[in-house]
Amino acid sequence: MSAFDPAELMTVAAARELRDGQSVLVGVGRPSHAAILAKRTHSPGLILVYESGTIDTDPENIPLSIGDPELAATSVSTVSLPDIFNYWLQPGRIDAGFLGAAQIDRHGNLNTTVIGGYDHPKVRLPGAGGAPEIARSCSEIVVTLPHSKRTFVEGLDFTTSLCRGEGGSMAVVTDLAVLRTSDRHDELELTETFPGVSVEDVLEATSWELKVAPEVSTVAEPSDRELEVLRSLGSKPKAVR
Amino acid sequence: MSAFDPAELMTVAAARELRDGQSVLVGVGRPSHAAILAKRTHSPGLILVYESGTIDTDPENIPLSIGDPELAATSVSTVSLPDIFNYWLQPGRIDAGFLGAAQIDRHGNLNTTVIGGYDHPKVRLPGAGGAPEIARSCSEIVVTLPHSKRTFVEGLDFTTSLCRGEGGSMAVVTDLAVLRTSDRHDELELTETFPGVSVEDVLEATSWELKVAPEVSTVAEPSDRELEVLRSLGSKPKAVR
Amino acid sequence: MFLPLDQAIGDLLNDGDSVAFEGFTHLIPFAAGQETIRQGKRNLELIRMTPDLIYDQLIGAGCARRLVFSYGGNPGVGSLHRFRDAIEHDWPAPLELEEHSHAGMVNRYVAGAAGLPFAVLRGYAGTDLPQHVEVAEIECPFTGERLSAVPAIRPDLTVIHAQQADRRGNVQLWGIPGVQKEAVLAADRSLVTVEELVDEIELKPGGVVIPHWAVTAISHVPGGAQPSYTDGYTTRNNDFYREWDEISRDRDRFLRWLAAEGLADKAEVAR
Amino acid sequence: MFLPLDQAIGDLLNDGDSVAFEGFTHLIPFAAGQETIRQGKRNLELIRMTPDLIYDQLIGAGCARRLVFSYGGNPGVGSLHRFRDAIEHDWPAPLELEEHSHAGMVNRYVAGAAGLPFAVLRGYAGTDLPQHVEVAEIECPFTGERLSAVPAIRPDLTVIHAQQADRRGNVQLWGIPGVQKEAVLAADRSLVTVEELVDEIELKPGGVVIPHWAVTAISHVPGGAQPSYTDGYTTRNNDFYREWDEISRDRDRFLRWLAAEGLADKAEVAR
Repeated sequence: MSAFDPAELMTVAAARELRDGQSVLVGVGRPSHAAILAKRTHSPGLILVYESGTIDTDPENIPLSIGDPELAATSVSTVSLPDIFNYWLQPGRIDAGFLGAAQIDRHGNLNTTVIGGYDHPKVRLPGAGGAPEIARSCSEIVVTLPHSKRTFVEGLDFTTSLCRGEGGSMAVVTDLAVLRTSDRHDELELTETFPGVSVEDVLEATSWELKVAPEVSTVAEPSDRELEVLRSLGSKPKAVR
Repeated sequence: MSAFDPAELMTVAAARELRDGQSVLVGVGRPSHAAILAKRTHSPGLILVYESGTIDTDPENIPLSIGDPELAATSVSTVSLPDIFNYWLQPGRIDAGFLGAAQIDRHGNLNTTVIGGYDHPKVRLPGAGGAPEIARSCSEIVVTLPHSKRTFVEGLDFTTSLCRGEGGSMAVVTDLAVLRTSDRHDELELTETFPGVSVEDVLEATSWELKVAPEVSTVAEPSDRELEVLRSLGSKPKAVR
Repeated sequence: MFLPLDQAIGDLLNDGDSVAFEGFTHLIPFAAGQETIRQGKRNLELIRMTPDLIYDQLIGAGCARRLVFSYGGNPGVGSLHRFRDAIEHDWPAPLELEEHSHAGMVNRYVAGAAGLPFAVLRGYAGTDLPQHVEVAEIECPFTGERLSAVPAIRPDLTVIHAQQADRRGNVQLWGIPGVQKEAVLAADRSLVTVEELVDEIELKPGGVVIPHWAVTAISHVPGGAQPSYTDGYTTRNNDFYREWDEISRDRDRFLRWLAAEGLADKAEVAR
Repeated sequence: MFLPLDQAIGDLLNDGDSVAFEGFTHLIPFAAGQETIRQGKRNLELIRMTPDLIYDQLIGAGCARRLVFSYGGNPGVGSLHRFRDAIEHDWPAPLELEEHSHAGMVNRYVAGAAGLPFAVLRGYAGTDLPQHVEVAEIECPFTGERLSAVPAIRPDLTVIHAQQADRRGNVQLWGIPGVQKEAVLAADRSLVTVEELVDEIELKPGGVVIPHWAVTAISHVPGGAQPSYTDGYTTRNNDFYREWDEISRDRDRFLRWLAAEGLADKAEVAR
C-alpha cells in the first residue's frame, strides 16, 4: 500500500460510489477525476455525461472545462443544452450526479451561491449552474467537499440545491468521512470514517449534532492500482473545492 | 399567348402571390407547383420551407411527398419537427403559407376535417396536419380550392383552421377568381376574376352573399414563360384539391 | 438488446398497448408494422402524426382500437381508404379518434421526452379541435396571455426505423429526422429496426444519435422502411403509394392483398 | 449583412441594450465582447448562462448595469474576480443580478426562440432562487402537478461565434452547440462572427445551420473565440484561463491589462 493524502482518498472514495453501467453527470475538478478513475478501474461501462452536452465521452486527459474539445471528440453524441437538460437530465435518464458545495446542511441541501447575505455577500460564489436540476433529477448524488464547521453548517446562507430525499440517495464524501442519507430519518448520517479518523473527529468538524449509523466502518485505503491510475490522470484536484 | 386550362391559371395566379425574398411554407400538389414556378420565374430568392423540416430547399423535380429525399438533399438545413413547428413556424419566421381546404367560409376559415358530423362523417378528410398553425403563424396565406357552392359554404362542417385576420392577409385562388381579405370588414371579397368569368359567375358559385371589391380586375393570362416552366414541372396537380 | 423482428414485436408489444410507429415521410417502420399485423395484435392504441399507409394497413387488418394522429392522408395521392372506412363505417371495427394538429402532436412528444406532463403552444383556440380532444387553455403567469396546453404522450412502445446501430446499441439516423428521437424518449419501451449494423457509429452530417441506454431493442431489418425510404439506403416507392389507392379502396381487394402478403387472412381480420 | 466587427457592434449594440454573448464552454465570442469594451458601451444588460472571462472583462470595464446568468465561475480555475468585486463591492459600479439555474436559462432561451412568453420545467421549488428572481408556480391542467415557469428571454441583440458563413449569410457551427441557435432566434437582432467565409455551406457531422434570414449581420473574425476555442480552427488557451485568475484578482492589474490590450484606460472605466 503506497502512501496517499486525504485528498486522494477522497477522490478514490467518490469513484467507488459509481457502478458499472450507470450514467453519471460529471463536472470538472474532482468529479472528473473520480468518474474517469472509476471507468478505468471497476466500472469500464460507466457512461460519462457532461452538462456541456457531451454524452458517453471517454477523455484521455482530464478536462479543464466541461467544454474541452476532447470531450466532444470522444463522445458518442454531442447535443445542445436544451437537449441535455430537458431530454436527458430532467426525465431522470442520468443515474448519478456529482456536486460540490461551499456549505451543506444536515438534510443534504447545498449552497453554492453566497456566503453572507445575497446582496453584497461576504463571498460571492459561482451560483447554481446545473446543480439544482442534477440534485433533483439523478437518483444517486455524490457530493464532495472538505469537512469543517465552516462547510457543514447548521443553516445554509442560501439554499441552492435541495437533497432529493425519497426515491434517491446521497453520499457525501469529505476528507474525513463518508455520510449518507438514510431510510430511518431525513438527515445525513456518518457511515464510514477515513483511516485514522475517529467518529469524534468527524462530529467535531460538523456544526450540527451529526447522526451516526449503527455501524461505522473504515474506508479502505486506496489500492495501488487506484493510486496509479489516479496519479496518471495529472492535474490533481485541489483538496478544497 | 398559348392555350391554357383554368387549373393552370389557378397555379400561375397562386404563384404570383409570392414575392422575391419571402419564405414560404409549401405543401405537396398545387402549392409545390406554384412555389417552384414562382422561384423559377419572378422570385428566384424565394425560400421554400416544407413542414417535414427541409428549410430553403430547391428541388429539381416536383415532390410527391413533403418528405421526398430530394427536398432534404437540396435544403440548406433539415431540422426536426419540434424545430420547424416551434422555432420557425410558431414565432412567425415564415412569411407565407399555402393551404388547401374542402370548405371555406366567408371569413376565410377552413375545413379539412370532415364533411358531415364528426362521428361517422359522410366524408372523413385527412384532418388538421399543420394547417391551423400555418394559418395562424404566417402573415400571408394563399388558399387554393375549386370554386363551387359545395366548397364555398355558409357554415363549415368543422372549423379546422382560422383565418388570422388582423396583421395578416389571405388570398383565395380558385378556378374562377381571386378573393382577398380586406381592411374594410372581416369577410373575403372578390377582387379579380379569371378571363371569361363574370362577377355573376363567381357569386353564383358561392353559397353566401359574397362581398365584391369596388374595382374587380381580370387575372392576366399565363405568359408563355409561366406556362413553359409550369408544364416542365410535370405531374400536373389535379384541378380539385 | 439485439433481437429478430418477430421476437422483438412478440416480446415488446402486447395487445391493448399504446404504440407509436413514428417516422415523418421518411424512415417509416413498415416492416415492424407488418410484423404486428402478422402476429395478429389487437386493441392497439396507434399513435402517429401521419397514419400513412402503415396505419391504413394496421387499421384495415383490425389491429387498432384507437388512433391518435394529426393528418390521415396518402401524401400527394389522396385518401387513406381503410382509415376512412373504419371511421365512416366502423369496418372492420369502430375506431376511436384522438385528433390533434401537427404542432400539438409534436409538442406532446416533446413533453413526453422531457418528462413533463404537458406542453404549451399557440394554437387550437377558435378551432373545433378542442371539442373533441383534450386541450386546455393556460395563462402565462408573467404576461397573462392565454395559450394552449396539450398533455404529454407516453407510448408503451415506440418503434422507429434508422440507418445504423453499433455493437453497443447506439443508433444513428440522418436525413429528415422528424420527431423520432422525441418519440423514443417519450416511450416506456422502444424498438429500432435498422438497415445496417456497424462496429462503431461514425457521426454523419445531419446525424441524430440515440444512445444505447435509451433503446430497449434493436432488430436488423434491411429495407425495413419500404415503401417509405431510408436516406442513403433505399428510395421511396412512389408507385406503391399510388397503387395503394387502388388496393385499399375496396375491402375485398385489400383482404386479398393482406393474404397475398402473408399478413392475415379474412377470418383473422373479422375476428 | 457582412460588416467589419467594429461597424457591426457600432450599428447593432446601443447603450442600455440587453445583449447575450452566448457560447457554452466553446465558441465564446470574445472578439465581439472586447470590441464592445473598446467602444465604451454602457448600461448593458448582459445575458449569458456562464459569464466566464468575457463578462468578467465587460463587467470590470464598466459596461454592465445588470447581469442575467446561471453560473459565474472561471471553469476549472475558480472565481471570476471582477464579477465578485462588482457584486461584493460595487466596483466599478453596482451590478444588478437576475440569477437562474442552467435549466431555467436554457428554457428561457427556448421560449424566446419559440415565440412563447414562458417555459415550464421541473426545478426551483424549495430553493432560495425564486426569492430573488422571477419564477412562478404553474399547475398542469391535466394532472394537477405543480411545476415551475420561467419567463422567455428576448435579448435586443445576440452575439455568437461560428465556424462558417456562406455568401448568402447562412451560418454553420459544429462541436459543442450549446444554446446558440436558441439565443439567436430569441433575439431581436443577431450578430455572428465567423472563422471562415465559404461559397456554400457543406453540412458537417454535428453541424447546426442558422439560415440567413434569421441573422442580422456577419463579421469575418478569424480567431474570434480566443482564448475560448473553435472546434476545427483554434484550441482553447487553458493557460490564459489560469492566468486570468492573477490578472483579474487585483483592480490595478486588471486596469493595466485593459490598457495594454487597447480596450480602455482607467479614466474610461471610472466614467
